Amino acid sequence: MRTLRRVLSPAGADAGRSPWSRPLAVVGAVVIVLWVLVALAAPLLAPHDPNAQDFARLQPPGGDTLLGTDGLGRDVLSRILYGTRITLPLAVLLVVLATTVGTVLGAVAGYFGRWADTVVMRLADLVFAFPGIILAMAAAAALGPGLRNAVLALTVVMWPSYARVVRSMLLGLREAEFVSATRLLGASARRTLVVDLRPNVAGPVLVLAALEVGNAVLLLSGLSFLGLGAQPPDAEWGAMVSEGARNFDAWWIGVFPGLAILTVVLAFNFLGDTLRDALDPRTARALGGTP
Amino acid sequence: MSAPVADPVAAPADRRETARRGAGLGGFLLRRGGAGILLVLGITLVAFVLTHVVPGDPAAAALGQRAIEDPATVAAFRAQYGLDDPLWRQYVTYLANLVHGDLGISQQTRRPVLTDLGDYLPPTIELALVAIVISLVLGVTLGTLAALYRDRWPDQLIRVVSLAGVSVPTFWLALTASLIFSVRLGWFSSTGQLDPGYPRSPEVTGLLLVDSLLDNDPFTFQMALHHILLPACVLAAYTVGLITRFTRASVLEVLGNDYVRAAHAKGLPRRTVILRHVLRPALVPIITVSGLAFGSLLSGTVLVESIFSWPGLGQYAYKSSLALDLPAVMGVSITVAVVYVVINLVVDVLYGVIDPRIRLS
Amino acid sequence: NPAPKTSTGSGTAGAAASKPLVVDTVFVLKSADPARNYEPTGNIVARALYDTLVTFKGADLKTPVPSVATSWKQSADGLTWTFALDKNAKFSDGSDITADDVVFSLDRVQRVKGNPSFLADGLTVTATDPDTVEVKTASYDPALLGKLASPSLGVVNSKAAKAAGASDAEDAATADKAEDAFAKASMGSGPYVLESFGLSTEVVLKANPSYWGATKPTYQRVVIRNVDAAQQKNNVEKGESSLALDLSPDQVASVGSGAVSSSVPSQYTFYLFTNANPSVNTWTANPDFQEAVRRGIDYSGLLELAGKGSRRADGMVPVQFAGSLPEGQGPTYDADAAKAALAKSGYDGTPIEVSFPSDLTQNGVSFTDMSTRIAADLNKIGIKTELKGAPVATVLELARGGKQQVGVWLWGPDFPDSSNYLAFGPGGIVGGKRVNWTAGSDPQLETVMKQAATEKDESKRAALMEEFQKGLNAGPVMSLIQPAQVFLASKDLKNLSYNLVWTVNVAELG
Amino acid sequence: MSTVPVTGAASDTGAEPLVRAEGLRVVLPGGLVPVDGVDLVVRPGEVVGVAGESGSGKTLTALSLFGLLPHGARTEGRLEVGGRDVLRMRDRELRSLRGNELAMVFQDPMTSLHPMLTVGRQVTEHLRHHRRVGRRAARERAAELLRQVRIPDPDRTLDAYPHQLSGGMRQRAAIAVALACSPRLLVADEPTTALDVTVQAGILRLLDRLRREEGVGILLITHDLGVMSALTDRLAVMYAGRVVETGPTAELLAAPRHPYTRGLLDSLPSTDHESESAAGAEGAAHAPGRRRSLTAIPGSAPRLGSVPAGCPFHPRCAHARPSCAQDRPALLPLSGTRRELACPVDPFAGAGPATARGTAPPDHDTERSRS
Amino acid sequence: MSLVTVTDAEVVYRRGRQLVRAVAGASLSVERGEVVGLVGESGCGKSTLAKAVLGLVPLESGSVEFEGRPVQPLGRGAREQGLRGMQMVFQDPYSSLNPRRRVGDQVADGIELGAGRRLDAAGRRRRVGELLERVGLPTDFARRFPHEFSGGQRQRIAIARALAAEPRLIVADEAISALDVSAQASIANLLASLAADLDVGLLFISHDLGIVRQLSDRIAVMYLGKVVETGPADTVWGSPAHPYARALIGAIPSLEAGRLPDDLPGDVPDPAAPPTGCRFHPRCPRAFAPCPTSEPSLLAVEPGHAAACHLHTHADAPASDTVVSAPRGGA
Ligand SMILES: Nc1ncnc2c1ncn2[C@@H]1O[C@H](COP(=O)(O)OP(=O)(O)OP(=O)(O)O)[C@@H](O)[C@H]1O
Ligand SMILES: Nc1ncnc2c1ncn2[C@@H]1O[C@H](COP(=O)(O)OP(=O)(O)OP(=O)(O)O)[C@@H](O)[C@H]1O
Ligand SMILES: [Mg+2]
Ligand SMILES: [Mg+2]
Ligand code: NI
Repeated sequence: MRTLRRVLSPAGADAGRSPWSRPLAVVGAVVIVLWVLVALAAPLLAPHDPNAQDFARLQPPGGDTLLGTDGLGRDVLSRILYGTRITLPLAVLLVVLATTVGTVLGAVAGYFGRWADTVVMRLADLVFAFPGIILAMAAAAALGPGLRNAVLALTVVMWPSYARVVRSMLLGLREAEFVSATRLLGASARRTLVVDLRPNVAGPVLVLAALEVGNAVLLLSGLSFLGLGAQPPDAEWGAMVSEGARNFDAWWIGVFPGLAILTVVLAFNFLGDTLRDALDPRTARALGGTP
Repeated sequence: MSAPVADPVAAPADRRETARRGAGLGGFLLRRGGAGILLVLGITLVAFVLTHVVPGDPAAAALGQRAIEDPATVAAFRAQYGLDDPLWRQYVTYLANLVHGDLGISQQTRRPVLTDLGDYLPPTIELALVAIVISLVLGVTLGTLAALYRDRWPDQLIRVVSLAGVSVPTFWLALTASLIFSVRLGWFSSTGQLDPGYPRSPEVTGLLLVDSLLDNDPFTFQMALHHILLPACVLAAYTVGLITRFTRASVLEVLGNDYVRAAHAKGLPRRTVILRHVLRPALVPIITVSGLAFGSLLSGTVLVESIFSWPGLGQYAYKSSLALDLPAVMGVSITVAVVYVVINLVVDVLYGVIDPRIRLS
Repeated sequence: NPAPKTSTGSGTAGAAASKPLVVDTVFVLKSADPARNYEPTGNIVARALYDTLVTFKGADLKTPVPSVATSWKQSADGLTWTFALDKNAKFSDGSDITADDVVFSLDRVQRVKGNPSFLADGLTVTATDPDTVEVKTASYDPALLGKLASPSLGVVNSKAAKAAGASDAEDAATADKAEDAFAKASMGSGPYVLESFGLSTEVVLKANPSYWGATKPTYQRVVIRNVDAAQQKNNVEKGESSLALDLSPDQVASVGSGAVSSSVPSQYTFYLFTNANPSVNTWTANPDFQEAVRRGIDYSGLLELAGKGSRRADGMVPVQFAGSLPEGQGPTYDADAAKAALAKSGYDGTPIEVSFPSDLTQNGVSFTDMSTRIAADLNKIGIKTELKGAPVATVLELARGGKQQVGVWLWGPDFPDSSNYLAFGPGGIVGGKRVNWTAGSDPQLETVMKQAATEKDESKRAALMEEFQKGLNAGPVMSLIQPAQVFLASKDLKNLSYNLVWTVNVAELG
Repeated sequence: MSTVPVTGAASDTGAEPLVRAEGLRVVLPGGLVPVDGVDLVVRPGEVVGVAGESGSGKTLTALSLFGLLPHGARTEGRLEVGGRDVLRMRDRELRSLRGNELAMVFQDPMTSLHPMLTVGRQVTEHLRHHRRVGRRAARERAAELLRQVRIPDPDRTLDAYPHQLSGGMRQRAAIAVALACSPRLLVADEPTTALDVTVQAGILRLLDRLRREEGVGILLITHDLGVMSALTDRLAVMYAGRVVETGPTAELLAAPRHPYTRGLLDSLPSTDHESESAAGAEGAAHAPGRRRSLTAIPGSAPRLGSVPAGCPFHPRCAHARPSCAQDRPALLPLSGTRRELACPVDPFAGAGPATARGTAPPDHDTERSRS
Repeated sequence: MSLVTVTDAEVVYRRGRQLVRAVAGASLSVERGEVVGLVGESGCGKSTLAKAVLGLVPLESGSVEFEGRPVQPLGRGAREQGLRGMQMVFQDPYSSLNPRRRVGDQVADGIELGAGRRLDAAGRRRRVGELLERVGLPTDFARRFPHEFSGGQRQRIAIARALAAEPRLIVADEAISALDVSAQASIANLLASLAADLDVGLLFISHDLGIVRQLSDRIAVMYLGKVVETGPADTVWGSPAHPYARALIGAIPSLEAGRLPDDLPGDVPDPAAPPTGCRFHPRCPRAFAPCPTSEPSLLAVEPGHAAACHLHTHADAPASDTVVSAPRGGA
């Protein structure tokens, strides 16, 4: 937390209020912590085995199964609780992968410019212009279906946004006078990038990445909803919604996992939005004030 | 799937840079066209390679369980689609045909892909357009309000609403909305574009809402609206949130400018200042996100269309990619790329309209 | 105030009498051209637009009834059939149906090399006079009449079709350009004519005003529209649609007062196979292991999944066909026996891959659910599984290459005859290619298969088919269940019956 | 707070003041007070200067006249414009005042003109709003205004966008905008800081003409004492949100009494040609060590929020006494002058001019302001 | 041999299809221990010339030599050791320090990279402390981040970093113009005293002629990419030879009350389309026949004082006694 605060505060120090003074950020953080606890303690919390097909099928909520049972007679609540163990780590993994790839490529493009920039940015354009579903589909088919491969596929879809952010940051930083100063002192381009610019980029990228976890959850569960992600019998939330979408009478199968997704993503966005406010110098400057 | 949205704040500067570098409209369009063609080439290549490295067989999906076991039928199929040629030749053939506007024949529908696209694209475009209009109207209004009431309760409320918008899984919203508004309340229809068997208006643009108006047929228009509203609202949830947030940030930033202070110092009414002096420059980043958002709306349709039985590109893309229907997949990819290029062009042109500094001479 | 379009007699404000029949289904539709159509939705459409030589009434598939042909007879060797055409039969444009039209239609199906081409494979069709057609088969085909009843073999107005670019020449596969024309206007003699054809939206039919048949259709207009399965129930309950075809038994567990549901076993058989090739997987090729699987699956649990109206498939042949195994004769669930067999096989706990088409749901039963339940059953007796779902196109390719360790699939009859299912025997297109149950690995069973293929006596043939299935039930192919075809119809819909080939005959509905 | 006659009370013109501020305070949302008790009077045809370092509260003082303070900021004290109390005005009233009787020129013409509206539009929009003149009449007036501020080719400039003009032209256009409704008071916040000296000279001449020919009262804010001496009649020097010294410009600059003012003057390079010409005439080039150093005020200006108690300048003041750290000095009139000083120590009482400064020129500014 | 010699340097930027000759053939030299002031209006190419001296922008033509060796443009790799003797102090004290690194580390960069001294942690700390003290800051500032400092303090830190490289030349581009008046004085003093004490050449760039004149030994006046006059500070101030220099001096508001500065009509033309002949002629009050057509070159008016103006070379130049007399005569 200390480092996070440091990362957030220096440059625009006087602008942003501490994000922790905002109720939304606190709500977000609390919800995230709760979900992480759920993930850790799922075996303790879950009333039943998430994969045991022990109950009568399609039981409405109430009774022994608090949120009802699904089409195979599994306890929806237990599956939602266990679902955290699939969704959260994979979303984090996805963000880590996408951030790493995007940051490296974006840094190269932004700092070296010229053909490196052209190549990376054209690639990014390609991905932006490419229907993500086809990419994911192909990856699912080529690598075999499964969430792990969905993560790889989505990495391909997600890296360009980071690359663009990092690139545009570096485009600005590259021209910054402190870079010229160290270059004049004799720093090589690599040293400049690694020693001088890394801390400048790392903070915002870390924060951005933190906020993107929510988006990653949405993308992953979207793929699973389409049947291109989670494999049975894994209790993945998107896949559960997809099952719920088959039968409106058994609304509980889909509605509750969807709510789980919503709360997780919302929590990340609550937190993220506040962090972004504290971070983004543009917004920060705007916070400076006018009538 | 809502495609991740790039950093729209960074974009305008880039664009300004590109626009400035351009010498005149002709050169600009030429460069854009060139880049667009390159992009489409890249897309076709990627789509081509992807659909080929996938270990499936399009014939397996296109032919029936019995036909697939009939060597003659399979051979005819493979010959028809040139599947036995070496890969590079298939690609070259494809490109050669592409130059003549021939996108090949879909293996699934057995119709020219171009015909398919002509059928499937308009409903999706229509859906996305209605959604983007909803998003812009709501998003810009809410975002501006939030900025003007910064840190007071309307701002907090709008913030929560807009964050909810970007957080809600579209596919779940589609399900829930349909469950509530269509099944339980019966307010909206969630099946297709029109009531069953109702004849479509004569096709002019392919967009029902427009065509029915052109046909001077308000009844059809009303019916089409009744059908499109629910899916469009579901689709718009994400973009409303997105645009609200960007509008707020953008308006706040503009509000911090001296020229806004100057406008107030001139004693202009508050409304005039906001509408004329604040919103116009604030629109530049909003246009960028809207452009990107339109793209993500198009891919969002993959998740929404089937639930609403909407006969659009999303379903077509989904089905063809599952079926490894190469010509269709390529066609969809190219279409999306072209839409992307066109959106970028429109966004650039809009920049020029809004900002005289970028305006092309 | 604008008035709705009235010319078409539709819209929201139509009188009850002129209200169209609206059928909700998830489209599996590729073509309006009967010679190229082979999909369920297309069959509904083609059945209404194109009369065939013979047909079936209602749900019955055992007794062909006259249609364009008033009578037929079989030559002594069983290879030649002669059909006498109905002199009254007329196309919707008023012209007579002649033998040439029939010849053209059947030749065309054979030569355009579309999905249904195999139905006409090996047929030699000749017109002996304007009202008589002779059909020769290369080998004895007990299923011929059933095949001829397939809507794909509907009689097409050859003049109109040729004018639209149709061809029955040898090179029809490339020369025939009429597919689009069929989507614009039908060229048949059926009770309905095509009003509009939307490949992914809706197909609208209107009554053929000059229909030659005895009973005119009740509904003046029929709309068959593409609707997501989940929404179909709501549409029927609200009265927006008259009939829904893709509901699961779960969905109709309770229905609103305006609708009635019915369910019968469908034409489909879910089955599972274990790969018989030891180089693909030593365990799945092991007969003891196969036995363990066979006895380890709790079939009643699968039936519970498939819901009311579904049926245990004791053998591969569906209950509707002569030669299906009588109830209770299939393998039964016995966990102890399964465990014993597994122990005997020496299975070492290596996870076995269970492949299935993840994007497929038939009659409301998803392969994902089905496979998950099977995997759970197998886990219970000690077989470790790894579920491998993938889209059909991908997973089918693996299956056809014989690379799946365990596959969960379904089979629908291509024509209404049990001979269809010989494909599952050793060396058959399924048994051989997918299961790697090669020809020669079970000579006794193969003899039975040969006899069944050529036996002309129906009851003997049925007996042979039963014997064949008993043999199958000892091998690597395991039939699981027949899911239920559920209909949800508005209360006032009458004469609804389920036909395996075309699901419903809209012209019969009243 | 000062209870004695307010700044400029000693001014001998009898005209009704355009602006009168007494004990003006600006309180920011966090409770910080960037402007802490400012007294000001501006009369028609008079140029009053406010000088001070960055962050001393000059801009906020100016903005408070317009009621345009930052979000959440509050104004206290008394503030009258044209005899009416601004602090008690409704938004509508305030807006009818702004741009009409009261106009502002901002520091940076790059940012204070709207980049997306034509110059013509910006000159005419408030004219049309306040005066309800027609489009054509407004345009004619605009062209006339541009001519008045010496913009060549006014007709073309009206249709130009700000980015098509040079910096000097832009500031002239901004002044034209301010003049559109013939305001009686012009507030110019560092109008030349962003401009080159050669361009600055032109703008200063323009302002001077306005005051003389149109009788416009000008509140000129700048940190450049050279600009002050060129243009202003009276001057207030601010430090950390407070006025520390006021008086007629010439007098004040010639013999500054507050240690801060004096330090400020000393830190400026000499621009006085004659006093240096002897040294220059020696003419030996390339003689290292010949350079003169400037005299800087030690330390740096306090940040808002950490303004020292007592006299805010005392930590940097060579003449500070222990009492300076405790008692906040009031702005008191200096007897026998028209000046006020907020320094009880008054170390330069009776002292001569600041170092390197010539003798105070004769008091000819009143003469000029009456011409 | 001069410390740094710029000969006919030309720098061209590309702006779309337009070529902007930001520096259009400028010559300049700086000796060790000498302070050379470079003045001129905004956009005249001062910064560009400074960058050209340091090799931050490539030259189109001409040459720059530092201690006799040609200055290579700064490319991808590390700067050669010999050229690290040139350091720069930038205009904006906010962007010239890395906001995310400790001040001490940034100064240490100068020791390690610039001067090439490999010190252990303690030695480095000591050296950083020395440097900070040298620029008038307490040693313990090393552990803080830049945002904790005022503009003047930051500028001192930047100077300390430059000093750490043990430079022979410091280029200060508007190093004081972003500061408060009182801070300006102290930073200017610091730079000048460092130049004298450490025998470092200082190229001091500013648009404020008053300060430049006070600090510099020599002044170079630039107009639209060219050096139009150079000479000893007081000579240029006292008797400017170029009408532009004269106008520039005349435009400075003096503290003499009530005196309005002289107005120089017109703006600096766009360097992409400079006027023909003498670049100043459209604004020059004394332009005559040859000015619009022929470009004057920088020629000595008297020893050590050169100007690029036809007035000094043409016999038929309109005579004026004001050329060498006090500039304010016309006010
Ligand atoms: N919107 C704001 N929110 C918070 N503090 C502000 C705001 N605007 C100004 N301040 C603070 O108020 C103080 C006075 O600011 P002001 O702009 O009046 O100074 P100034 O004398 O005009 O300085 P400069 O010469 O830099 O323009 C400064 O410390 C500044 O940081
Ligand atoms: N990177 C660049 N690309 C194109 N043109 C440039 C670039 N940098 C500077 N210029 C142009 O070159 C000219 C000289 O710029 P330079 O920054 O050297 O001027 P300057 O004298 O330092 O001005 P200032 O006093 O405003 O800093 C200007 O017209 C400027 O617009
Ligand atoms: Mg200010
Ligand atoms: Mg510069
Ligand atoms: Ni998505």
